[in-house]
Amino acid sequence: MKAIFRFHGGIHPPTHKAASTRTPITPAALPSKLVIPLHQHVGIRAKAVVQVGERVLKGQVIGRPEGRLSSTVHASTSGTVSAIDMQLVAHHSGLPDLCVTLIPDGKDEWIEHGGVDYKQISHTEVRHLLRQAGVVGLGGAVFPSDVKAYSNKHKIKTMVLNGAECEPYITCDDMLMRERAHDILRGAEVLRELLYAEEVLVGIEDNKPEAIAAMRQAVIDDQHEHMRVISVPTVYPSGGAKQLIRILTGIEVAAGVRSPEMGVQCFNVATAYSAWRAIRHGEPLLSRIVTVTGNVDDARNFEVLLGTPVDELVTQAGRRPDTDRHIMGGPMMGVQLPAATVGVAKATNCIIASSPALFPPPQPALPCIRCTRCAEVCPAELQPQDLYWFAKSNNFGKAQEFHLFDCIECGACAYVCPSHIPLVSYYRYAKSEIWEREQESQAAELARERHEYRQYRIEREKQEKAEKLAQKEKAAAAAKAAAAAAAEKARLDTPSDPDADPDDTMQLRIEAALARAKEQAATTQPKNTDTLTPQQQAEINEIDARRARIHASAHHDAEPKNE
Amino acid sequence: MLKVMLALIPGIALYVWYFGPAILVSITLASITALATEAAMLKLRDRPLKPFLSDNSALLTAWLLALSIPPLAPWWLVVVGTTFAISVSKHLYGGLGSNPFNPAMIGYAVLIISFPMHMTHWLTPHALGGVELTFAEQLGYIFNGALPRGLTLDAITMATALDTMKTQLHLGLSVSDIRDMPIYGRLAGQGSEMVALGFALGGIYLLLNRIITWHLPLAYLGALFATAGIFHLVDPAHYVTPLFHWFSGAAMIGAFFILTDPVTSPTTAKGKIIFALGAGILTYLIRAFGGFPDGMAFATLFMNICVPLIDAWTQPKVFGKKGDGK
Amino acid sequence: MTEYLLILVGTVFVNNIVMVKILGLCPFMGVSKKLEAAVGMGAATTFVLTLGSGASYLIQHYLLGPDLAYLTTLSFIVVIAGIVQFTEMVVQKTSPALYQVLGIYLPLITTNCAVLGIPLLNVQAKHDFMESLLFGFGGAVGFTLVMVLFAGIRERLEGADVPGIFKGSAIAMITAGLMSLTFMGFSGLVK
Amino acid sequence: MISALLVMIGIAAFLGTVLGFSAIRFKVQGNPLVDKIDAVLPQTQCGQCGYPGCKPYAEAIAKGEAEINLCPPGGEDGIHKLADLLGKEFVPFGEGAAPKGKSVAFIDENTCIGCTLCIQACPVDAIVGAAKQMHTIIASECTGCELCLAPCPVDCISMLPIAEDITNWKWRYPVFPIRNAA
Repeated sequence: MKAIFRFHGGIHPPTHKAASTRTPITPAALPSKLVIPLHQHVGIRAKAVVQVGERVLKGQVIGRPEGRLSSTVHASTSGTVSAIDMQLVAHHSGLPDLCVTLIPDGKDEWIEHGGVDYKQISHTEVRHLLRQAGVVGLGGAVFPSDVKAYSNKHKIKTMVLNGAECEPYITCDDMLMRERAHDILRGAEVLRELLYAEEVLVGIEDNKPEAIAAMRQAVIDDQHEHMRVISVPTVYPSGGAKQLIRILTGIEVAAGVRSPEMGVQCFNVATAYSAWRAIRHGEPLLSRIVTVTGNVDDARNFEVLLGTPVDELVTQAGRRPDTDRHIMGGPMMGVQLPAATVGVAKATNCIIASSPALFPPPQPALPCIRCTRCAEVCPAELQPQDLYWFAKSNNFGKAQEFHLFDCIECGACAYVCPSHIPLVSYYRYAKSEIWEREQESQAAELARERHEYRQYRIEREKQEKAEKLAQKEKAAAAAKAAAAAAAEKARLDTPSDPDADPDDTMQLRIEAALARAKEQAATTQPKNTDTLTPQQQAEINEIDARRARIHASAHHDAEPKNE
Repeated sequence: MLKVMLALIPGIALYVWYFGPAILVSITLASITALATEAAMLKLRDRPLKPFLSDNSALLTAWLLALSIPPLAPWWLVVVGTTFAISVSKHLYGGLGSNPFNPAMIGYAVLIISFPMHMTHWLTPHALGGVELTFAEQLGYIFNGALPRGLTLDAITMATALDTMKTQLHLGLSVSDIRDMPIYGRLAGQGSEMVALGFALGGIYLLLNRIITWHLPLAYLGALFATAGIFHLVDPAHYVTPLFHWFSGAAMIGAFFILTDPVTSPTTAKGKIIFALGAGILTYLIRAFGGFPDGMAFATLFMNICVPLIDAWTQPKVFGKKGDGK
Repeated sequence: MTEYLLILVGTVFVNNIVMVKILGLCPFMGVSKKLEAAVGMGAATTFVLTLGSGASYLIQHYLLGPDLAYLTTLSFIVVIAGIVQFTEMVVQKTSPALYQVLGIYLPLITTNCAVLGIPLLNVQAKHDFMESLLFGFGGAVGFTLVMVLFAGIRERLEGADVPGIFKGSAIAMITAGLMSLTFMGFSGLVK
Repeated sequence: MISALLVMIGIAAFLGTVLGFSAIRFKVQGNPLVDKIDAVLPQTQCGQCGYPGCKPYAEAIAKGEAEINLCPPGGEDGIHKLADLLGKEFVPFGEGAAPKGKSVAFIDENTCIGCTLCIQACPVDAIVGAAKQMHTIIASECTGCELCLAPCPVDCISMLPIAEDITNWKWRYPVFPIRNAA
């Protein structure tokens, strides 16, 4: 038996998981339209590669990754692109983001695709396949898997497969493990080989005995000798990657440190599953399992095409009429959706239909009396009461001193707070303020550099000019001296014209040159004006007229200011 | 807070049993004053009344303050102390949760410094069989300052066990001589030792209910015991036993009810222990060598001052930053 | 030995220069907004006070004597001003940040009544050299102690929901008052 | 009388020597504080403080010549930081110096005549263009200082406030429902 470690704190909220595990995973009906966000992953937003009005096939790339940390977005079914514009997405801000809207044609016609045997191709090619298939972490962080499945210079000993699923209500990973354990583990094996990891530890909370049994059976069936399925105690937030790593390996990965540096990497079970589908069957990530629960008659897990509007999905589970809003994710860390039209994205593991009865509005917050219940449950071992105190009073420096950025925003503190203080909101506020400040100071640093360089450049130019001038003067003086000498000589030789001063001649020459240049400027025409339509000619005339007008006023205005 | 007040009840009951019902008068008086002051301050600060009046924090302050001043104290003493505690040391700092000092102890400190005479006349326990006032006569004294039948105040009151010990030691008596005086019981002062026991019982109830943690009471009583023990071992004739210190004065109520105020005590486990150790040692030093009979209040206040620094310097290591990575 | 210890404890806690003698309030209120500044001010004052106590003892006993006793205050002021100047230069050289944080208060140590008060109290109490030095050092440590404690509280109070008109200096004064109240509890511990 | 004078002169002479010596021994070159102040300033180089750039303003503050509330782009936050750094009290902005929202300059390319005046005015070289060529602004490097507005002879530069989108959105201060609505 493997030793299990504990992390500090944690809470035991009611799980509400039974409702949605009674029925097997059902494919959701084809929706009337799909709203597919182009930014469904951590990193840079994918670039749209289709046009409005274009017909696309199922599995066709509609968003191409931009840069190293990005991922591919595909059409979830065949149909016509009806819009590429800003649509509401599942984000705390409630602000819109660029989405591709697709009207399905009902044919569900696949683009040509096929799987490969990963053992026959190089690791780089496997990673490329994952990137092309748009596989990202499906536990919620949506970090591109191809980037994660690369051990780089770190030696990875353990790969953790996260099936803990600790948030209340959510059962999508549970159902996936019960029904598709074999594919999950095959995917995990691929990821393990990519990482050269020695072992795979599958952590599943002990409130999912069926899933544990199914996974253990799959390990035996497929003879995965490096894998072990470990039942971990049910405590929120054991499904947090760092918490699960702690439970399974005893290693604590600090904030700001990435787990590969400590020899561990963590993947979600659903990620492993979709990795397998992508490699073995050539199916890009087009759909995912979503738990639809809460204020519905028939809570269950659906296999949902990405982009399916939440509204149409929840209706299929028998949404009750008093539903007033939807939460994406769990009740602890989920996002309240700005509208029910939002499309299901890769991060959407659960949709909770909410009603005032199910989630009553929060009680008014009372003052913090520093009872430290929050510190007792904090899995990051922080002092939430102090963080709150400093965040509340905008004392961000102190908040950072008290390790604000080690907070994982799990919400355990707010859950236990007897004064009902929305603690996490304060931490998020403080964090985003600090980030903004950091960006500002970086921008200021850049501006300072540029400004200093400019000063330096101006100084240098001035100096160069002065040097040149000095040289010229020297030369002129020498010339003058020479001329004077020559003149003297000439005067001595022949009587001369006293008006022929060399300086005056120079001045005259300059004036002549200027006049010539002016004439030239007035007569030269741009070369691309030979073949113009009358309309263009008219425009040009108009612009020229405006320029002339502006020029006049410009010279009038600018002259006194000009140096 | 309600549970904390519940936990005070055994102590109060024993108080009434040994010293008569006068204490109930000052508790009621303090409670009314506290609620009125709280309401007035909330109104002035434009805050809603209901959530704050119903959190019982003002009542708790009132009870603790009433229990630490003599029951026969004139009514205005109670009112002044409570008003000061609630208005200055609590609401000027922003109300519940923001006050750096324990309001009840501030009230006590203000009273003992401003009105030292009134603060030393404690009731004689029934068991000593002195002259006893009826409840009506007590009321008359509290509100009118009138004593019946030409009695003097000294005839019906006495100094506390701690105070007597200190004065007599100064007069050159040894501890054992003093302990033979009738006001002393088995452990400490006659009657008051039982009251302290009552508070300890309440404290244990709080511990069992996880309202308070063991750190503060244990470290405080431990430090008091240890300091008193060392002095007692060195010179038993001049330094009284540690148990005497435990069961006299405000040690018990302080350990379980005053130090444990979460707002004015540190939040980290290590910090709590440092805080309580400091308070324990200071309490003893003030009791044994200082100018005031009991040091609990001043020790608490002094440690209150240190809380922000203790908190800042005892931050526990956070997840993943414990050095060895395990 | 015990006597020296008592002097130290006495000056740090019982007769705390700020809380009980109510001297040196200007830097106490002015430089206690931030912990680092308070520590720096405390350190600078400790340096000045200890040096000042020693120097003033020497001057009092070997230079002035009973004949020139009327020059005591005058000469102490001159000496302290000199020492402060010296400290200022040292601090500016060694820690420019602290120098800036202390700002106007560094030269103001000159007029810190605690700094003049302690040498004068030394004369009054007829302390010998060692006692004078300890008295000065203890007084300065007491000063530093309350500065640091007070700065800690003030940093925390920044987050408190203090009523508008009491924000800032007002609540700081009240806090100082309550701290002073607390220090009265130590009275009688050491004569 | 004489002895009193002698004593005082003696003390003064001794102290004078010590101070004179330490003035040489502990001589401080330059002022490292300027860099610290400069680091707090937003580096817009806008000159709204009345000094020709952030560094000169930092020098003025370090010398004690300038108040700390003269930098509108730094916002109240900037004043707080300066106050903290210098151990001074917070001073609110003077009249008419309140900070505006953040913005970037934008050149209307139809009207631009290519006079290069704005290029010369830009303190951070965030405008590209050549004489008689249309100019444009590198938005990522524009500090929003508005120094290019005045020199433009055709008023083709406007300041566009930076709109909030999903990438620069930030969490708001949580509403604390404890206060009575005034």
